[in-house]
Amino acid sequence: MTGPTKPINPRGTKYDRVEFPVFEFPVIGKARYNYTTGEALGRFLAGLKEGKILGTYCNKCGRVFVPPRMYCSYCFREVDGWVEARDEGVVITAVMSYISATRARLERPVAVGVIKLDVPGYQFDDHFFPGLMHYICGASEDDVKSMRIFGARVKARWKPPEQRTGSITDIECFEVAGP
Amino acid sequence: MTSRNINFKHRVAVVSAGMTLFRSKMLETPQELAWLAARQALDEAGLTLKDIDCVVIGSAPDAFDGVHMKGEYLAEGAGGIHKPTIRVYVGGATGVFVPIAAWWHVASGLCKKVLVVAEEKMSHAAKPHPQYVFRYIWDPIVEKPLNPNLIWIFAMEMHRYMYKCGVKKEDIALVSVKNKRNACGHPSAQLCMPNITVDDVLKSEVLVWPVQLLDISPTSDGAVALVLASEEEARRITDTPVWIKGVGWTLDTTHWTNRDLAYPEYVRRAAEMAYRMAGIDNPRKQIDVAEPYDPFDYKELHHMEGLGLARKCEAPVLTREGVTQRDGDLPINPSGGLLGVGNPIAAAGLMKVAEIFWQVRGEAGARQVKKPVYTGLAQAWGDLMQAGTVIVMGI
Amino acid sequence: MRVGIAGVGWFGFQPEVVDYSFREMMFKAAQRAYEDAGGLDPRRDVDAFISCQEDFWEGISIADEFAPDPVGGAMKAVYTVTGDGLQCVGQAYMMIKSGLFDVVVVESHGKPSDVVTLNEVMFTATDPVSLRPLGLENVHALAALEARAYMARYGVEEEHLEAVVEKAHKAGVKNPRAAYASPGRSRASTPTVVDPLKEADIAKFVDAAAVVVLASDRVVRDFTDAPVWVDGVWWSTEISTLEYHDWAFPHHAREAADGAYIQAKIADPAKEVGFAEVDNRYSFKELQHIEALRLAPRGQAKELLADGAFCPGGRLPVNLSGGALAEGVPFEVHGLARLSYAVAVMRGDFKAEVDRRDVAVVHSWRGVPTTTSVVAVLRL
Amino acid sequence: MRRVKYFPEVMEIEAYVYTAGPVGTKWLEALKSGRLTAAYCPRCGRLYMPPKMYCPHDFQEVTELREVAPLGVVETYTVIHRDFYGEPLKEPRVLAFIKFPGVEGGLIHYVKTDRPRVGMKVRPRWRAERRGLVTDIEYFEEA
Repeated sequence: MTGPTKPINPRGTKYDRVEFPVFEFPVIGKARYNYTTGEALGRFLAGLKEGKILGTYCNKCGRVFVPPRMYCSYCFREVDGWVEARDEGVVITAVMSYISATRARLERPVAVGVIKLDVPGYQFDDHFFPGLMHYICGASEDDVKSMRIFGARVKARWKPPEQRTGSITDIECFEVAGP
Repeated sequence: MTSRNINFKHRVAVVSAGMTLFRSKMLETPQELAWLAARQALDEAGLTLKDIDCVVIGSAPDAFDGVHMKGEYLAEGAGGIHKPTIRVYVGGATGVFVPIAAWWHVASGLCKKVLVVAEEKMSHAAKPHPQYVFRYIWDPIVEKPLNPNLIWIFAMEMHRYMYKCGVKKEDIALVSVKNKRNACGHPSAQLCMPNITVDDVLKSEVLVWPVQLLDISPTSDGAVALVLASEEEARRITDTPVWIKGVGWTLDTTHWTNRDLAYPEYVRRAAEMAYRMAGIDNPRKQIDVAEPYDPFDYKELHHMEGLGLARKCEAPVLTREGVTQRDGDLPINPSGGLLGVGNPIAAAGLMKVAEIFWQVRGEAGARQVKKPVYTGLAQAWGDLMQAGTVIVMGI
Repeated sequence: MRVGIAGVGWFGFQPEVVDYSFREMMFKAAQRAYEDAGGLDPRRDVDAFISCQEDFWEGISIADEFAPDPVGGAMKAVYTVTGDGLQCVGQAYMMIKSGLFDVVVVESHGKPSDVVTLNEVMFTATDPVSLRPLGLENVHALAALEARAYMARYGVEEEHLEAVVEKAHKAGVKNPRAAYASPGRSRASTPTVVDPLKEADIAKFVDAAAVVVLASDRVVRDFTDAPVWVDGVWWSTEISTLEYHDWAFPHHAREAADGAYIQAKIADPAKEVGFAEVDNRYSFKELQHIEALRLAPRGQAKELLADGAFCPGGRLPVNLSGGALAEGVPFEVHGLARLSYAVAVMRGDFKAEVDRRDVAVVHSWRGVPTTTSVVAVLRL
Repeated sequence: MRRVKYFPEVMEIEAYVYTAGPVGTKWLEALKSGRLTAAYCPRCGRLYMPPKMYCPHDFQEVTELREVAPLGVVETYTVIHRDFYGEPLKEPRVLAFIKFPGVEGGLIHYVKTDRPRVGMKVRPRWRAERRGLVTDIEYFEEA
């Protein structure tokens, strides 16, 4: 093996603090959107306001979609209708977060995970299932670190109806059911 | 998939590569970072901009550089002046996808010499912190209101993988140690840590259990560029062209909360597409060196299994046995990977393609793997646990 | 090997599509395109899918995540190009010509009605050092700078812009998709916005989705017995820094057109082309793009248009659809809007007053502040 | 069936901090000291503005800035009467593309005049306290 290590003399000027003219461009108020929720998520959010978790189903492949959509991604056809999932299920995976969205440290860590929801009359394997990401409460740091949380049964803790706004946050968290 | 191992009218080769330093904050504008890399790739191939027919650009979220229609803004720095210039985009997997798109620019016979440039400048998103931009990659209606941090989704995948395969954090930390040490051989490396140990990783700040600070690659600014050429042009430019033997990519359904994260099925499908085109049926034996995507250490193991370089849950064992070291039987991420060299998203994937280019030509110097290299593979990953891009290159 | 269009589907083209999210609009457009392609099944018959969109239009970072499902591409080869829909057609053309793909689906969608701060979003595309600090209240001002430069250099007057606007709305009335076609309203009666451009000179925005199925000549007849051939598609970016570019003439459109004509072996476009669909999101742009595409000598599009050469029934009808002025600008779907209308005219789906429907040229421009155009040549 | 039709959201961070690169930073520093400069390409000898560390014509590296006389010519202009959403501006503003003799490219900037015309000679009106930005020139006025 001869010759110098490539890349030869990679360039670029590193800096640590801004001690030269830059242009600071405030963004607040400059990228605002008003998403059209459409049929699927429109009814999903309305259902949350009424304390219900709605999904859609496809008869051809038997899949149930939570969060719902108007098309089956696997058969490429319209879904056949709406179904109400129970507001409880099983933890597929969970983690313990010690930082916020801006990376600042949280005073108390918060558990977050993916919950596979029960749907009366349907069975799902771990390969495809109706599921939501959400906060998990009633689980200790050790429950998560020891992986005991995997497979635990959880049930949604809803905000009082008058505080619900038609958003995923109308559910406060999924609470680990008692032993 | 109807892709098949047919011989194509136009064989395509990589003939040169160039890249900038990878650092957390760089003074050069995104256009200038692209220019630094493109200029080096052209000089290495002994070409000027007039020799280039088409330009393919790769760059990930516009919200990092803070420029809408970033492809149009980068075009000039990437040499895309009075030329067909296009930007392709599959999230983090963009870096390996750019040469795939450039492949059909040449293989279609429409462009003889193509400049491939991937760039990312995350430091523009300074306030509050570049990582804050990842807040906007989630489903805006069902996930974003939960105020998520990006690391949540990686931690959930890592924990699920540890749960299904019984992998210990010590095994995963070995990857970070290997790559952050390997990076000391890379002139552009941002995080060369020659003496890092597993203990350091396990004692680093816990961000979102099981992910700790030293499990992750840094945010970076940087750019990488390649020149691709048709067979006829390639032989005129260099006597050791590196042929693109196989390309493949796959995107799974957007809804990651409906599927098992323990095994990256989309990486397997992408690899199968590339292997079928390259005529590879036993990757473990036929691939001499590989650069799977490692924004997090567990991801290297996860992707090795998706690529068929290890059986399910076997990657940690190979790592423990040193098989994946530079002098091992199957060197993995000899470049130092994203964990060590740095992670300017789109440019990080193209850095891996450039690494395979240099490894096959024996030009990796301090990073050159011990065993002879005839065929190498680079893979990138992206989106919501959903995009796999694979390129197979060789003599 | 030739590349044919096997099916086209679109959805929306309304100022605000209220009842469908962008994903549902994509699904509708895909359903229609696959039906048009003889009931093609995306889960079985398609090798790759391409989506044309931009993050800041969607309000989602890494918006390509949402591309696969609505078009039937889950767990398949799907990718995104951040560019005009016609650039996606260009990619599909290359992919099929490479021999690795036989059937490629191109999709694009845009929902401007979801964007609350559209001026600020468009303004974020400008150079952060030389232009962004100015804080323009109206990005159309950048187009107005081009308008005056063009009008000053080639002696174009306001009356010529009136003729373009009038032609667009008159033609648009016959286009079922043209939500903004309003022939009664005269340009002069609208207020000046960014001199010399009045309100009527600036196209409004529209929500839309469009899907096009392309296939190699080996398999296209499995899906349609009336393929429209894409014999040339080329695109060009002139420069990134607006201050360096020619304010008076779109060289990017000329370069894209020349590339496509060479591929399609068209020596004299003004004679060989039957009709054209070009970008007219600003009225003066239609004249510029007619000249850039060599359908009229430089500076003379205004006279030929006044003589009716480019009107429906004329020698070379341009924008039988009314173009963006009548249909609206659907973000990156614009190129596919022009292409889908041209295909409909060539196949006789839309009755149009045009003598020769066998050869059409389709052009798109990505709008301010870009200098990128795409041109495709279609043949029966 | 009831539906929540819209879901307001943003894609915003607090602020971007754009650097101008090695040559651009010198350009901004010159603006801060009230001087107009252009980049000089050693290979093709062109002067061009705004400056970058590469020449747009021959893709060569550029490091040197040269002072430019603060006297420009309006090549094209527009009078902005209404904002993007159709609201009339309190007072129309003239935006122009200003070229400088011997320099390729130029500046897009505001011009304070009630008789804008192509070919009009203009000079910069510098702000009292400057921060190293294009807007250190408050506007151009007739020379």
